Amino acid sequence: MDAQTIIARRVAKELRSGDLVNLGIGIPTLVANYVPADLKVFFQSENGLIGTGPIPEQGMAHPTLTDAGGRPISALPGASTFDSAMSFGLIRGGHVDVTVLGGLQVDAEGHLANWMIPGKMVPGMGGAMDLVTGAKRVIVAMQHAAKGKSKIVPRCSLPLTSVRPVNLVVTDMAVIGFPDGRATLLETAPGIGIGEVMAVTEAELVVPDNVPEMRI
Amino acid sequence: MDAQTIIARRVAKELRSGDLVNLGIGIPTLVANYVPADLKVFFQSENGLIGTGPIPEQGMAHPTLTDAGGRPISALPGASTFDSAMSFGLIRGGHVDVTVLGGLQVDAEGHLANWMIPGKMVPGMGGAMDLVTGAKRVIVAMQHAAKGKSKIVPRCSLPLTSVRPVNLVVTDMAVIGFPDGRATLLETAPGIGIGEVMAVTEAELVVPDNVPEMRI
Amino acid sequence: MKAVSVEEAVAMIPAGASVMVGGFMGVGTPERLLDEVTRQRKSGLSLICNDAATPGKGVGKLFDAALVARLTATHIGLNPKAQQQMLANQIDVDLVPQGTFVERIRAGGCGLGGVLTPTGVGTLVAEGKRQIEVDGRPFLLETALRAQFALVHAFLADYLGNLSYALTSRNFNPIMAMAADTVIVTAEHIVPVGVIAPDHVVTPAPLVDYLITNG
Amino acid sequence: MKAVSVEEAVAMIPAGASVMVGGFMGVGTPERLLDEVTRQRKSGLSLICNDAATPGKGVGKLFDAALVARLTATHIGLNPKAQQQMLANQIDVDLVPQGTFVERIRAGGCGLGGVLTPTGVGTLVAEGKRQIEVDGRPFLLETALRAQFALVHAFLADYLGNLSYALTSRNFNPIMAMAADTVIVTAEHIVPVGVIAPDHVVTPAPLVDYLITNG
Repeated sequence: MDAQTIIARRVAKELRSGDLVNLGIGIPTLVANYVPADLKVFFQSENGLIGTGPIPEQGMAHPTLTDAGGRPISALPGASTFDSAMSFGLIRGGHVDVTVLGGLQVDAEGHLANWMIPGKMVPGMGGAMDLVTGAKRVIVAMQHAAKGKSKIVPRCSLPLTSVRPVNLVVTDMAVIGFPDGRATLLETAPGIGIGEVMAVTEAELVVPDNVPEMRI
Repeated sequence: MDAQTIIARRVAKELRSGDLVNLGIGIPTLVANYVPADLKVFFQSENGLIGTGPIPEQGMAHPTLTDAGGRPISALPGASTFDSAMSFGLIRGGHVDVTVLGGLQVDAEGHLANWMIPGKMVPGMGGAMDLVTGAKRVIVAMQHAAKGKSKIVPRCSLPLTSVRPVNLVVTDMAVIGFPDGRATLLETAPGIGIGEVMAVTEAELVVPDNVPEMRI
Repeated sequence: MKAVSVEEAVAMIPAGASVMVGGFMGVGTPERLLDEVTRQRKSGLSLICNDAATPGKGVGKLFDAALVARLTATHIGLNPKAQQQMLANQIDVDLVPQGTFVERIRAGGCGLGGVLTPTGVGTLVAEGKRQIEVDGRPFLLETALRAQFALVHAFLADYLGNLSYALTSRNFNPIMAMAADTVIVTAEHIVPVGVIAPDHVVTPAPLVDYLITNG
Repeated sequence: MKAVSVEEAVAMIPAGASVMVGGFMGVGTPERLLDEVTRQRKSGLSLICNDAATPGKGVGKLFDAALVARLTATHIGLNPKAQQQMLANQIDVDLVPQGTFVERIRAGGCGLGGVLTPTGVGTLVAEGKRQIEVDGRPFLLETALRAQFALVHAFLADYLGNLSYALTSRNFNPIMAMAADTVIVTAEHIVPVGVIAPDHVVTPAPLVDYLITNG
């Protein structure tokens, strides 16, 4: 199983029936593929839709029904559409139960940086700052390391997305939570030892006595 | 012609085609009766409607279509309905071209008091404060005097509705405006002399050389 | 969303709870919920509602039964009982301009700390509030308003909890449906999923906690 | 509301004007107006739009023609030309969180001086802004945003100017339709009065100044 699939499958396990969920671009988008059919989750697209469905069949796309990247999507029965003030009212107001976003860095206190690399990549934050500040639960879905460098760092060197700490980080190597405000190793990926995780994690990790393997 | 009819007919002359107009309870409500049929004015009811029509025929009222007093009304073709946030966004945001309200006192600088008499009448301000603060033009439609006492006063003794001065006061005796921020006699009612107006007006009135008679 | 009986729903509301109720002069008010609140005698309520309606109608029933301890509203002039209870100091009343009232509730529902409004500057309404200048213009800081419960009345509710409203009975209902910990809804008609087109849903299903069943 | 040709409408926009444009990644954007803005070469624009779309699409056309001098947006990462022009300092760019962006425009349209949002507190976004505490929680004061013109795209417009929108092409359009001195609208379909039911009108007719005619 590749890294992205491991992450997406594990994040999908965090969703509960009735949850309103916002998935970011990239790995987070894949999460929808692993939600069991009997789990009634509402997916929000922040451009103004609750009830996003899969990519439409060939020839069935409509120019007025797109995701936040402008790509054609479909809508499930019971979907609703609304303007951007309502969309971010839902997000900022705590009505989104879970948001899943990609990350550039997460630090030992759970702070996320995911919107700019000064001097290099300045695309704008889009909805990320509102999502991380306002959603009930924030889950970061990302590779554990990039180009051999840990993305779990003692302290973010990149500009923060929000001062509100995230709730969970799911990587291809581990699940990390922040009980008592400190990065804590909650699970390891199949076939990955605690030592391997520690070796590629720059931030200090609290390691409980019992660290089970991810069930995906 | 009775006092209320004079006032309502004169106020109706202030409306222009395309105007969005909010009429308060009492004399202001009568204004709608004197708008020429070829003048396309949109009437707003602040409980969430643009395009209010006359009281419905017997047996045609619906419990979900009412004015701000809870009384049955009708809606004209092209009407629109919306929530209260939108309704007051229209009002506070300056999208209402003209609001017509009743008054308890208007002072020499155009300040209006119309929402409470301390210790006697404390019904609440409803939408009055937003209307007077936000509408493009504010017209007060009221009797010139109550129980022999001038309602045009040097300075309001009752709590103000807004610090924003009104644009025009139309009474059964006169039309008063506030060019340069000072109460100015613009017109007299049919058969009323300037002297009569001055005699029952407590506030100082600027009297231009030419004060025409109201055309109603 | 969970479908429950009106008795079950109201049983969840403790005495002394803060409760937002939709409606404007009793139009668009969840009458069945108010009847049950009265029957179960939920007293000491902190009521947040545009007005006090009239005796016997809408939230007027709560004043008839003397169940209100605190009231935040914009206008109570058409309910003599509410007036009486206010003047007799049986109810603690906070009167708020209507545009401010709805923006405070919207802020509560949308995660804003408050809004800056020109309404009320220089009047009695400004007392005790922060005044903040933006580009030299003065505004009042009006803070967010939330409640433990919102009692909402819709025209259509589908099986998932999507809501639409009819004409002037919309008023404060969709705003309040975002601003309470628990949202309880009555609807004129309960309809299958899909009857309300996506563009016509005003309150999306995930906002609704409980829908009152028929009968 | 006045019905005008697209040429007449765009002729009213001076070079250097501030212009809000509806749409999200080019979806729900008034393409005909943007084509004409480009044809008439209205340069030095202060553009207020959620994103920079992509080259050749939506407001992307304005960057292709180098007509933008200032940009207020939430995300421009999918338009390399806009990125290039920003990094070369040809455009002055203000990047704003999306929820803050839409609330600032809503405040501009609704007569509010601004809103208090938790978004951006303690980040780069907070620089130069007032931080205000409410009940011990910190918020940023984000001020109202308005423009001289709003270019809006609707799905249906009736002869009076009432507008409705389709699915995700609604996005910022109805909010911007309240926040500009002059509102110019294109619609997929112009229909007789009454085709849009009162409950389905999203932008009431009095907000629309100009509707672009067919052909």
